[in-house]
Amino acid sequence: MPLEDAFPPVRLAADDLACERGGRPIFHGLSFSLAGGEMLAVVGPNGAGKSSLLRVVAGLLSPSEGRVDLDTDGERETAMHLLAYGDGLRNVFTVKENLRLWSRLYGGAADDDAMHEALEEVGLGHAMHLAARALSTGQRRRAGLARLILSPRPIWLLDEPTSGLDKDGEAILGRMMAEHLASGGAILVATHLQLPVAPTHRLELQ
Amino acid sequence: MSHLPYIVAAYGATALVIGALIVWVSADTRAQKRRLQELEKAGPRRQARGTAA
Amino acid sequence: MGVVSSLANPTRFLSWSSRLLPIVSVLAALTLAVGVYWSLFVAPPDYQQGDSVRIMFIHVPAAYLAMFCYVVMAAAALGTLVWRHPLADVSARAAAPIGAAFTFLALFTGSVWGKPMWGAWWVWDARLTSVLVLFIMYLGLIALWRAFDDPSRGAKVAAILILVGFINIPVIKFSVDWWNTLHQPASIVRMDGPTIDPSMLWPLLVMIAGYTLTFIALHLAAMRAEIYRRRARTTEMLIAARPASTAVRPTEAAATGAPPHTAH
Amino acid sequence: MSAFAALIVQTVAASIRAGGGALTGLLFFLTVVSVIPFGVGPDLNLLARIGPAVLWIGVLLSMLLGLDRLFGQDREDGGLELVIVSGESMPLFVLARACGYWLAHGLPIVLAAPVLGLILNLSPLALGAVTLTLLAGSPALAMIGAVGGALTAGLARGGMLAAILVLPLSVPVLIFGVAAVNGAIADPDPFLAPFLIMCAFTLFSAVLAPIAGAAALRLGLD
Repeated sequence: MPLEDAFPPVRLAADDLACERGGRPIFHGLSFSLAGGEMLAVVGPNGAGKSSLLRVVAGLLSPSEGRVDLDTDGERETAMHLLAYGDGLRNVFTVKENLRLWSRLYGGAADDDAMHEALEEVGLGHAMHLAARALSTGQRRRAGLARLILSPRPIWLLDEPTSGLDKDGEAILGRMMAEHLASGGAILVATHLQLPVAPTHRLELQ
Repeated sequence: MSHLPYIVAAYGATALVIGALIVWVSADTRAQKRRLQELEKAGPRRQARGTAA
Repeated sequence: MGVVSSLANPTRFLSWSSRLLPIVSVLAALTLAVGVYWSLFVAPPDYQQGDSVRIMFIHVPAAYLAMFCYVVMAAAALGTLVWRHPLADVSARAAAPIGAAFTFLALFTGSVWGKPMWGAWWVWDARLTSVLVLFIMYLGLIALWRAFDDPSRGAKVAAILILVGFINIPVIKFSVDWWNTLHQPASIVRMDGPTIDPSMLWPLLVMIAGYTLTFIALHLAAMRAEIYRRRARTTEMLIAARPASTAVRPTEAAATGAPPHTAH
Repeated sequence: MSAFAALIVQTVAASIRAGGGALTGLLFFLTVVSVIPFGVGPDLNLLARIGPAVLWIGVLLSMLLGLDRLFGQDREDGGLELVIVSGESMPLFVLARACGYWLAHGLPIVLAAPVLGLILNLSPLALGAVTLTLLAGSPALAMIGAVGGALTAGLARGGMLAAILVLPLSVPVLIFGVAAVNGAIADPDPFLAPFLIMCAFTLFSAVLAPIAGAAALRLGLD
């Protein structure tokens, strides 16, 4: 695993966030702050609003109250990665074609060697030329992890990253998360399962 | 009064459509109000600060 | 913006609109009564069209309302997108069916009025054709609103379609007018003729006032219905769903979850 | 290759590959145009007169077919969210999708139009005029279609709804497109004026569509 150069200092903070969907309040009065090298785990039962929180932080959902602050050296817009249920793999394309498009969009390496290496690291080296349709759910999640490797970004937003991964996949995820934290990246993860890496902070949603 | 049938048709249709609008709006208001009362009876736990629009 | 935002509260809107609605309705009914009597029995017949010109008194106000209503919806669309006014989508959604109904009336009365003159129920006159396109746009909007189950999501997307449509209306009008001159059959009699002499202008203005008051009354009533519909929907969701999540004090370290909130 | 170009290539590739719909659009165009004479009758003079309009309306309808897949796929597989998080400008994303849609769903049909014009007994001059106006006008249909696709992304049967929303907005392009062709054929009528106005619409929609489409996609997610 090439030693990634460390990320510039980064800080992600939320101030008195509240979120409402279709008139139904999801969560409110929620604040946190997260610096480089730290991981915040958002835990809680289903429907507690964990995913909504991640989508608000990712800018996909506008909060009804409060705001999300992100100060980083680079541009605000290209600071985050989102790994969620929708893995963005188009079945009609091969794994390589899918990854190449995401690398172009996320400003990562798009040459064959880099892609092969990233896929090797998540145990999908053999699947590079397979059509995405042929992949199992677990393999699709691993392809998502490869996307994160190919375009290094300081902040990872992970929504139930362990779901669909087998033991081996979880180990890969754990290694990647530890590596990301070590190089100064921050992680906001929503999960109700055990995480391969212990979080620095925990935030519980009822 | 020349062209009487045309005038009657035009004014009649206008009265019909505006009348239909009035009936539809008032019926709709009553129906939603009734539904709101039924729901409120069933679930008193509505939030104190009034619901969002 | 103080006044507008203070009116923004749905509860306050319901209270002042319940007082205003009867007044506007009575005013509208009176104005229409006067206007219709004036149009049918007092105004002089046209030397060319005879009494069929009286249809103009209900055709022109309907066509004007069709356009006026779309302008109201465009303002509401800005309210939804720019000022995030809570009642903006309620107003736009309530106005659309009324606008569609008056656009239909404009088309119907226009073709009935045209029959004696042109001998055909429908003639591709420039104005009638533009109103027809406007009618399709109204129906498209209503279909788009109904396609969303959650009203708050449909609101913003519909607002965009309203504004895109609004920008295109002059373009469509210009194209249809130009298209109409291209295929100009010689015998078309212009709809509104030369300048209207006062004996016809006054009843027309009264009718336009009556139609506008009718629109305001219908629009207020439809907005009230929409607010009740949304309240019923929100109450239904609240009963079905669990109470709102609150962020409790985290178990360890520095994340400052807000202190436990009761559902305020 | 920039992200913009990559998105265009992706859109074209997705439309051309199996189940992509580009071929279906072309076959629909062939079918619609060849059905018309069965209704209107084999009178060659009549066909020659209404030929340009038939081809133009055929193109307009055929380009509406693939609209629900334009952004619907992105909504379903989470691709749209990834594009937003990537920081790529959304209007550029919509513009790329619209260009890809035109290349896959518009261009093949426009190139097939003159061939079909033969069975409608169009003169070579008319064939040339139709092709030229379609080349200049069909991008506008793709742009307006992209707005329709963005407005109805994620909706059940969004494609049909998109067609209803798009048709009124494409009336001007249709009017000036067919008028330009008739202008080229019949001498008294002008050709350049309507043609240039249609090109103006294409440019106008190429600016309006990405902005409106991006807003529709982002707010539709909210």
